[in-house]
Amino acid sequence: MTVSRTTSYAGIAVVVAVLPLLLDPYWTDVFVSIGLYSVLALSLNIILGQAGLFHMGHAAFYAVGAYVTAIANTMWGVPVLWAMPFAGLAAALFAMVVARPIIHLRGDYLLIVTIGIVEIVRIALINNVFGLTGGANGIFGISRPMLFGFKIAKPVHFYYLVWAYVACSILLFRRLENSRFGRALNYIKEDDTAAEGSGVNTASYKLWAFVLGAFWAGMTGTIYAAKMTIISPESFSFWESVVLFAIVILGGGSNRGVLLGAFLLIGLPEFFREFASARMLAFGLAMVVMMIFRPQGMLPPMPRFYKLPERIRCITGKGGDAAAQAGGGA
Amino acid sequence: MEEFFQQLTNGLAVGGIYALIALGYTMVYGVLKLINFAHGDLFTIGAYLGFTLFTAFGLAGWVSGPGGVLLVLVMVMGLVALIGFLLERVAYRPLRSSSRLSAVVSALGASIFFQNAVMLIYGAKFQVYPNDIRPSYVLSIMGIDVPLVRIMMIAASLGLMLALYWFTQRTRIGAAIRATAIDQGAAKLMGIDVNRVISLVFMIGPALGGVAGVMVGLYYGQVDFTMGWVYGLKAFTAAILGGIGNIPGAMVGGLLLGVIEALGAAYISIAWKDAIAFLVLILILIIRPTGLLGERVADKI
Amino acid sequence: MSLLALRNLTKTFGGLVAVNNVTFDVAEGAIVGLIGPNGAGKTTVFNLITGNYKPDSGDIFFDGRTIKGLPTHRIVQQGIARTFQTIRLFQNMSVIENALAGCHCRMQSGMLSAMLRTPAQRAEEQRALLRATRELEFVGLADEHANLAKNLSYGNQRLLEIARALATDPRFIILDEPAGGMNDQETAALIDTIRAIRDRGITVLLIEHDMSLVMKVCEKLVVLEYGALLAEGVPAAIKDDPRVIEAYLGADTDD
Amino acid sequence: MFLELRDLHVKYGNVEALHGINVHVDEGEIVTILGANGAGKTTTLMSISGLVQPSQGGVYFKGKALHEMPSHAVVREGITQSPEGRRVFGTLTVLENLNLGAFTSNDKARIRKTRDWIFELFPRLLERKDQLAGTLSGGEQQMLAIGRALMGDPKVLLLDEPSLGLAPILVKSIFETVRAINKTGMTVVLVEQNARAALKLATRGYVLEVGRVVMEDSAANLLANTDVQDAYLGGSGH
Repeated sequence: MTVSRTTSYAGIAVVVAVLPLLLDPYWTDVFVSIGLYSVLALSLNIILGQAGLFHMGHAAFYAVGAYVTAIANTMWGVPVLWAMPFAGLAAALFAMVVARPIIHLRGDYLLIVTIGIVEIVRIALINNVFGLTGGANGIFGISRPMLFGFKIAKPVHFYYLVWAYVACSILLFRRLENSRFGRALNYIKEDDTAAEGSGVNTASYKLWAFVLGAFWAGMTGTIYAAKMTIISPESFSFWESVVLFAIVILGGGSNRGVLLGAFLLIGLPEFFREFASARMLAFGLAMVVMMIFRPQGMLPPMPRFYKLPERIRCITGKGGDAAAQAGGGA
Repeated sequence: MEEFFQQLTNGLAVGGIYALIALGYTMVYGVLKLINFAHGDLFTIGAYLGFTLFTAFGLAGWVSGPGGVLLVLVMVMGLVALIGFLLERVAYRPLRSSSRLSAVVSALGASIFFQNAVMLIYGAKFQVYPNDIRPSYVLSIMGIDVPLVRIMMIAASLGLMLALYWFTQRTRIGAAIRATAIDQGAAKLMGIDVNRVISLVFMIGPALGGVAGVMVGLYYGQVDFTMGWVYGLKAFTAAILGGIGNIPGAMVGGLLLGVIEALGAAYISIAWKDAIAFLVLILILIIRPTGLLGERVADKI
Repeated sequence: MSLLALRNLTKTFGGLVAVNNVTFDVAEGAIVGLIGPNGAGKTTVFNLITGNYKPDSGDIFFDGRTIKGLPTHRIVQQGIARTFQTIRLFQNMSVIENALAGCHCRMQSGMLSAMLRTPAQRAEEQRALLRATRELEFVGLADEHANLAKNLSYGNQRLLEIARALATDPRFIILDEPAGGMNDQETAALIDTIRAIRDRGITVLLIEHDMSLVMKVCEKLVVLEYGALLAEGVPAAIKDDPRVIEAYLGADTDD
Repeated sequence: MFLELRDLHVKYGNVEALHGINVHVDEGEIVTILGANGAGKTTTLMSISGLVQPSQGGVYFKGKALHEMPSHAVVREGITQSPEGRRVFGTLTVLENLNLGAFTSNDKARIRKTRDWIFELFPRLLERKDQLAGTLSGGEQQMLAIGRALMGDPKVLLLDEPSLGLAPILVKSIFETVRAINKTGMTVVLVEQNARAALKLATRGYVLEVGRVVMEDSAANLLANTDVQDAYLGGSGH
């Protein structure tokens, strides 16, 4: 199982590395978008896929990161990539504040509230809150990022920046999944009450899922702002959230599923540009059909693999020994 | 005082629309425990069907005056009810025993499908309702001028709500709907065909939503393909406000939200008008998730 | 000395008194059975102890300290583990992951150490895995470790719930109808398991309808009826108590 | 054969709850089904009513295959149920609950007659006819659940644990009412934990254990059987 997972990642890595050699700038740009949506969907996947929390307001976190970057860069001259951790922190902080009171809400209620949050954020941005966000026109003139004295400006530069970021994210998220934290989120998704009854602080883990997802989305907002050099409230509409939601659900919740979902939802429509107006129609239909025939998504996560420690026979009835030995695990 | 009265009547008119749409959400939620995300788009479809009937076939000119409007309303009700019926059959019934998330995603997909279907058919530009079909009289009530169309809107939505209330409270089928919402299994034991009840609910709700769509066209004079989302979300807020699943609650919640929004826009800030509804939604869910008329029930473990 | 003490516990649900002024003690190292007809409020008592419900009045003491009002995961941390009447496993996760859920509250590593794969985090994972494996061996499910929980037989699902509860390293375990849906052989094996749990020094409180199991394994019985305490004592005394017989077999309608 | 369950298997997910049970009920009988929690009693009644589908075998009523019908058609065949936990419609009035019991009927005169008879059986319900069912006491809700099932004018009445959570005095009166109902010629299938009371009322009985019929006999024989007593109180009944 692990072999096939590793080889498939290696395959993806090789394809991703050589792809720009074959593509013109336009298509390179398309793949930059696919990469950005992949990271955003990966960060949403922690909340929606791993913890099973119906969150449809991810664009709000992404927006906070992008605006923090834009403001820091255009007003205070902070280099774009330096703003990245602050963008992440700002989004994480925002998530902590807004998610805490709503975290206990039942599935579909949470969904509606997160939609409400993303709408409020968009309206706030249009209304030029604190006089910083530039109203409906947004902020423009964000400078190009510099990395080790190298200016990142061409699509191919962004391509490698974004996909390196995707690779890092997948590596870290995979580790996270295969840990106490990742398991706890899955327990919550499977059965909230049983998780709490097994000693998992469900409220806290749900909040941390939100905070981590928001942190990553905020950092991704930095790269988005750098690539676009201009951002406006309409880039963070509710529909962005819907697209991200669909990438995770249709992909199936595994990291590879997210990559596939991002490719299909962001990349594929580019192949059918003449039917561009009908693509959302097909997209909506695909969601319905998918739920009827394959509700688990295209690539659902595979069960984790554990290498069990060497067996020691334990005879029921001589439990005293078992307790003594088992006590070491506490 | 005049300003207040204007905003109040305006709020009631808009609130009536919210209430009519909210009834669809709350009835579907009642029987299926599902948020029908596509409901807002059924409202849009109603508005556009009304537009088509008024313009393309010129029904308003053919049958003069209020009769034509009434005819269009009835036709829209029937057509949208049919779409609602098909929606449930295609997108929801196969998922009856699936997880909640599957049904929610399917509902979202249906919503995206409807919205884009409307856009492909009618174009992305807004459409203008013919001007001559809506009454332009202005009534003077205690020295304050109120457009007749506003009064008619309030009357129409109240009339429809009362009719629905009577239907659910006083008829055999209405009792079957309420019973199905409380306990589907027990309803089956009464010999109620639960599938038919669900189909019926998916016709009544959309029919009311469709009427609301035409009313918006008549009130504001124009309709656009994205309006279903904003109205849908607000109507859903109204349903939650009144306690989801609760029919009188949806009525009260809708009117209340309309008035809150109108007064908020007038006295606080018009720029934040759309945010008010969402803020109300979030606050009500945090403070009293069961809504104003809902009951608190302990979760069974 | 009593490990768990319930004092005048009352819980109502919208007018219906589910638990009415219940007081009893569970001594450390004992196996106590909580019995009574359906709807007598037994599971509600369990849910009050584990913090799933908040009592309207009364108090719950564990090892001398009140645990009333604590969130469930804190109560688990204090050493009270439970199983559920209607099986609540993580159905789409493997057997070993279900057992690992119990280890969670005895682990420390968080998000960052997982991303960095620190040596401490890896060592802790190994320890948890060992513990979880031991508990699966204890209930006899080690060979099923890679199976999904939903693919286990009914009886084995019940055992897995027990393993998960034991992995929390409890001092006190609450079993809600552990023999429900088990056949005779499985029930016989369960009796051994329950005794083995007690022999590990863990106090056991259980709800069970299978009276032969209750009579064999419990040292003390607490009988509830209509949410109130009906009787309390050793099994031999309880089974001859006319009030209990009446509650179970039903009153002689001809009387 | 009046009502017959033939080799009935029921599965919930991967778990089989009934492993092929055979039960038959003759017209005019009271048949009781006994067993511990989780033995499959409620599943048995639910599969008669069509709320759960058998994975194998079937339910036949006067030769018709009930398991091939939707649940509402089963009610039209004349089989109604007072389910476990009563499941009255809490936010509807007592009268509305009763009227829903007659949902399948259009015969207004018949409905009124049956309703008057039910008010005679349970005068408490008449007193409280405009009250919301959720505000009734447990015993009153049980009367309502039985009354509601009777409103369908059934040929077979299925009763699932009518004594659940009721005080002995109420149990007695409920069981007396069941006897009176049976005297009118109605067939009754009674699922009970209260074994002694159920067996005194019934003509025949079945004992279920983990999804299997382990005993089938006349009620009198079962009542005298020490195994039955053992199953209920761990061998206390002497």
